[in-house]
Amino acid sequence: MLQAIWLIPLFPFVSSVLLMVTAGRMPRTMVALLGAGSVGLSALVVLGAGLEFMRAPEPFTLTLWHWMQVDGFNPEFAFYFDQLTLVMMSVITGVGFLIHLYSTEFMQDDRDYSRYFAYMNMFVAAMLILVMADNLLLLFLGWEGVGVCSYLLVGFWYEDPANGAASRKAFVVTRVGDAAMALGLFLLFTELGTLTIQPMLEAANQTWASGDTLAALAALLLLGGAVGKSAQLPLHTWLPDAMAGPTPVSALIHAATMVTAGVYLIARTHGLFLLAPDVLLLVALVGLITLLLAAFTALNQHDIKRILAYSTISQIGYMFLALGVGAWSAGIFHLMTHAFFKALLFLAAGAIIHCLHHEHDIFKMGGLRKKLPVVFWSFMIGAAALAALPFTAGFFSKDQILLSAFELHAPIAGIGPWLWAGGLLGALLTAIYSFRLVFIVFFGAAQTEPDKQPGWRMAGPLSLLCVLSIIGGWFVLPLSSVFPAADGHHVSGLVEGISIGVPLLGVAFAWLIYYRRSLPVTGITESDSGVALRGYWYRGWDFDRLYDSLLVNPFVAVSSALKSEWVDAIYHSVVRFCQALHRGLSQSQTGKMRWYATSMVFGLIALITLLGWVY
Amino acid sequence: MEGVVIPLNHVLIVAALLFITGLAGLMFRRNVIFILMALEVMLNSAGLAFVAAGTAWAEADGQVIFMLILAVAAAEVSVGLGLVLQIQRRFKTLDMDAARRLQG
Amino acid sequence: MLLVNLILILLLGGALVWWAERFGDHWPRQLALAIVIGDLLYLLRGLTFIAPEKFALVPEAINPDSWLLAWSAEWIPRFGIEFSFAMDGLSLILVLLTLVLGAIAIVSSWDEDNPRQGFFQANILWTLAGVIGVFLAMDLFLFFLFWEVMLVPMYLLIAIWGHEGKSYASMKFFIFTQFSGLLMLVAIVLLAIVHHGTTGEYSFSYFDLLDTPLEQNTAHWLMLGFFIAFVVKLPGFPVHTWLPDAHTQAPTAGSVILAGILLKTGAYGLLRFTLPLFPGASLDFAPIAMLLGVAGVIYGAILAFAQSDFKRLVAYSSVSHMGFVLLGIYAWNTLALQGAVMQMVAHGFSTAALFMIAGALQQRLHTRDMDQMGGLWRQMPRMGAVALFFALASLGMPGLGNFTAEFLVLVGLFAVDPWMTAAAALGLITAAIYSLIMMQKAFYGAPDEGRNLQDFGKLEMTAMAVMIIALIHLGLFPQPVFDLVQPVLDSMAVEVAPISQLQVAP
Amino acid sequence: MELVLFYISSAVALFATIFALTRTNAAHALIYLIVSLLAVAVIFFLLGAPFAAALEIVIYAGAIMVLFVFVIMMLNLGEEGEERERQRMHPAVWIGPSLLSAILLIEMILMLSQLDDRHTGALITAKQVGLTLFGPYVLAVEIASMLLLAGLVGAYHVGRRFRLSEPDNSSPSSTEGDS
Repeated sequence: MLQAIWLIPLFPFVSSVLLMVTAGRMPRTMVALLGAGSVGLSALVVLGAGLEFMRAPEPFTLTLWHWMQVDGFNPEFAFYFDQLTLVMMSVITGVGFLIHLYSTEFMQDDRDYSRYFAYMNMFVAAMLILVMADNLLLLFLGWEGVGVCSYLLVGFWYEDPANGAASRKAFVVTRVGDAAMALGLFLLFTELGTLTIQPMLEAANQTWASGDTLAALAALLLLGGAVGKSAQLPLHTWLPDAMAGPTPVSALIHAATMVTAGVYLIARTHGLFLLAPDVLLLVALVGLITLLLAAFTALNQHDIKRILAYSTISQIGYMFLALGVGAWSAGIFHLMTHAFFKALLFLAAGAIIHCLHHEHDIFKMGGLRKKLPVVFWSFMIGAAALAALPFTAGFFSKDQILLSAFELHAPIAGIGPWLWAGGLLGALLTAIYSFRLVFIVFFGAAQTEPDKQPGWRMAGPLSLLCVLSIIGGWFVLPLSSVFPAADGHHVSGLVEGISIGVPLLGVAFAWLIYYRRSLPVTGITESDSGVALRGYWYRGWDFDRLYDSLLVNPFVAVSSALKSEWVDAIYHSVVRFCQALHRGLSQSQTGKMRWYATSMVFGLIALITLLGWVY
Repeated sequence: MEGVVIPLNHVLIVAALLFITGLAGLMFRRNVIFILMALEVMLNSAGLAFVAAGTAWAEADGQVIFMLILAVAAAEVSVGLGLVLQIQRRFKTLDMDAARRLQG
Repeated sequence: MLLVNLILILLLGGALVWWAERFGDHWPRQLALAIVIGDLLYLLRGLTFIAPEKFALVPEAINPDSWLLAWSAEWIPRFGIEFSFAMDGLSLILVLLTLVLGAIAIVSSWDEDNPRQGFFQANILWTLAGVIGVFLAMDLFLFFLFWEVMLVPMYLLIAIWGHEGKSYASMKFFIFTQFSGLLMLVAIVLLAIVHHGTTGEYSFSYFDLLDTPLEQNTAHWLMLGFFIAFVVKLPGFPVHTWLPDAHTQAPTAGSVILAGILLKTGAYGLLRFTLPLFPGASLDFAPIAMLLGVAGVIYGAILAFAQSDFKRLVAYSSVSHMGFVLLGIYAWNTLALQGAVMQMVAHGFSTAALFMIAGALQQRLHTRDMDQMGGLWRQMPRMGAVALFFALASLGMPGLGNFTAEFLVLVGLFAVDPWMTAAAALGLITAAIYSLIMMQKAFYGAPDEGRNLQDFGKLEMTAMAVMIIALIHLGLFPQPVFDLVQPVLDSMAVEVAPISQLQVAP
Repeated sequence: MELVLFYISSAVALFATIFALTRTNAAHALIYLIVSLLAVAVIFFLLGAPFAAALEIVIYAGAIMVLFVFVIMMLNLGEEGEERERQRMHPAVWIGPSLLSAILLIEMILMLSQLDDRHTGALITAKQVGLTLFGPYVLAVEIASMLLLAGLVGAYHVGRRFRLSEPDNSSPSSTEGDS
């Protein structure tokens, strides 16, 4: 079974190609079968391979063919399989299959049914290649592949130009990170002579001492790629807009899998980041700041999907924080639990949107607790896990992260508690905004009547994800051999207690503010500065405006200024000079014989004068 | 005719004067007939220079060239006068400036 | 003899096609397609007779047997001018590209009703003949001859069958290439004279001229003569301005050939002549050339974004992509050079396809203005999907040929100049911007329901499929191309430093 | 004696020429031109070239000028033509060319003044001329004859009335030449 892991990305890839080639001529049931079935098959192969692998957990490489071989640059088309890969593949194919299944119902009425599944399958294939890649070039192939699929799926409903703009933004912003990452690859190859990840990390260990400038630069460039893909500061602005795509897309790509690719990249190359402690701290800080900024923003959104998008940014911030403080396993653990509960939340949100005539505004929902019970309970569980209420999946992973952060002492002594405190504030906000959502959408007076109920293909995945969101925390990830061992936590019970208590406090706040409406907050929120601040947060701290005026507008201005081809002006001036000369000379051609004679005399005089001069 | 001493320079200066006169006429007359006359004068002055030089060196070549010039002049005049007639016919004038199709 | 026949078939075929015009419009194009494909098959058949180990042989100047194929005959012995042709891996790849794209170009104009079909197709065939001559000629005089030969039919293609601004565009194209070609002619003649001065014999043979000892100053000037000619054709910034006009105004087949093949002659010339003939001078010049390359990459991309004319956008994207070729050539190491060759091939396919799409759009909509398009995906999903594929190829999607090329160029360049690489990497971002805006403007958005448009037909899809498969192959299995080109790079008189020996600037 | 005669005839030639070229009446001008040619013939004689002098009178003053006379007669220039010529003769027209010519003259004289002193006067007889002409110059004679033939044909051709180019002016029958 292990030798057959190449089948895993192949199934969705072949299915995707088939769907593309048939171009919508296939019957819908067939499309659904192919689209969801191929991912299901992959999931089965992952299951089989995983079971076999866990019996004798020895990482191995499967080389398919030599990709290129030029002067020492010989990346292979090869897959690397270890525990980390296994975890990632399980998440991708498992959650991916559930979301595909859900999509077969969600997208039922769409006219481009088969195009949707073609893109989705292609995405799964690319994502699998990303996590299975044995070298960074192949990883980059998957990396760009998922980027393209994300672009295609965000802009899936292409007839609305706004969707096109959102998808372009998503692609271009991540592309900025990708360019940095590409530079990182160049640097790594030039310095270390290989891009195959494991030998490269070994070479890095031997070549560079801890804190080496080049190592830091390489790590920084990779981080650039990671923040782009994972929507962290400063390249996070694309994710909220990316919600323009169909909701299952948001669940799969923009919550569960693709956006966590950055986390995976850093975890995969952690050996490099360990050589650059400063960059590692930067990772933690980026994560912390992002999670706080995004949480504040999420608190003020109206669009249910945007709230979830900001919450995703925020949760990935936690993962970065985990990576930054060296809690690698915790980061991946959170990645997995987040994939469960965020996919659940998105799918539940999708179900609401599906049943509510594509309504996105939470203030036009309300009272859905009774109307859509399955969705309500799914959402409830998802929100609980997101808020990290005790014994949900999110609780365990987030708790590990916060405790690891608390214990961080290097490279700046005493920084750990600050990181912990920041994370805790984030947790509080997370609890508030997630239950704000729950209370506004599902409680209170009904605003819009649902016109249908989710069918089994939607309810089934929801229920399964509910289960995973609850029990996911009890999974023990077999990552100890991949990452450097972390010591057990030695924090006091007080710290532990606060970590547990804060989310509950947040839920309580949310209950008081949004359900009972008994907390007198309107005085603050409706004051002038309150309104201004909320507007500011609502616009995502005005990052879009900043980038517009800093990058987008200058680029457009430069390009339209250059459009007239100033370079051509040089050539045109040569042309004009020749034309002027031509006009002057042709005007001398008066056609008057006498003038010709006279000019001959002029010439004669000149000639004789010249001769006289010379002799 | 030994002993006749006309300095060559003087003859050549006369030739130059005639030539210049013809040239000036060529430049300022607009009537085709006068232009042709000016041309004749210029050719003639060239012939004068040749003949003078020939006698100064006691060679017959000068006069031979003069004869050739005569031939050229004759041919030129016959064609030129034909053109004069054509110009008169086409433009109803002998003004050379009227015939300016060569204009660029 | 195969090499000569290759050219003769096209030249005579052109005449035949012209003559066939009298039997009706469909005759010339079928005949032309048959001739090009026949030429291709003839070449492939000829290749089977070459011993396989020869493909790995390093071609040496003195030994014609070390080349894949070589042929020569006297022409003007007084000046040492010969009909001398030879083929190595590099020429082979480019000739194959020429013939494949030539066939595609003929297909691309299949449904256009151009007046004077026969002469039209004849010009295409003649251009191809000239280009193949350029790729095969090993005598500098002969090379120059073909350099000019390919120019004239191309000029006619633009000037007769072009669009609204054809006379301006064709004249501009002609003057730019002609003028720069004259500089090259001067350089060639001077080089021969210098060679005569040292050896006492006139020769225009590439192999003889290779080891002409040159004073540094002379070498610089002569190198510039060649460089300008080639960089105009490439086209490099800032002598690229003929290209947007020529591409935009040319008929579809003309654009396909121009972008797909003709531009490659510039890069080929740099690789074949400028570097080996003047290694020292070229090395001195490399920083400037690389700067021009980076400028081309970024400038082309920015201007591509600004365009609203579909063809113009693609044309500027060519400027951007060929900047990578210039960078790769002057970065001067195996990786970058391999990348440059790969870029030549990959860009040939991707841009040719985009021009074909542009032509198809123009034929259906009678406009190239993207502001008047939009929503075409709904009406022409096949064309949209194909356009999407090539837009992605053009923005450097990994797994496709263009990415392989750009990545290698940049890896090679990074070892030489990291800052330049960083600047060129901006091209990756800007490429995404213009490619996606092109898709958005033309194919996405709300469809205009009133339009009734014909999607790509079988023939066009076949041509597209050829290019799609080629690009995927180049992206995933590029090794055959590398293997073919590697001996050529080994043979070049330039010291191609392996990457490991290069010092990285801190 | 001959010297004085030379200067007198030179002066006559010069002034006759100037008059010839400044007349308004073509016929008068022609007479002056003939005078000028005769004076030049005298100079030839004085230089010792009697054969040239004879040719000058016979061919130039005789034949060529007769051509002019014929043409002037054919053109039938009237009074208004003369009036027009007079109007064209104002200083603005001739000062420029005259100045230019003067400059050229000065340059020529300057150049002539650098020649070494040499005198004319060797007598060249018609026999000598004939021997030279049909000796070394026989090819030139042939060419000259070709030229004359070409002139003949050319004059005939040019002098014809063209029917096509001037349809309103010429009757279909009158296509024969005038000269």
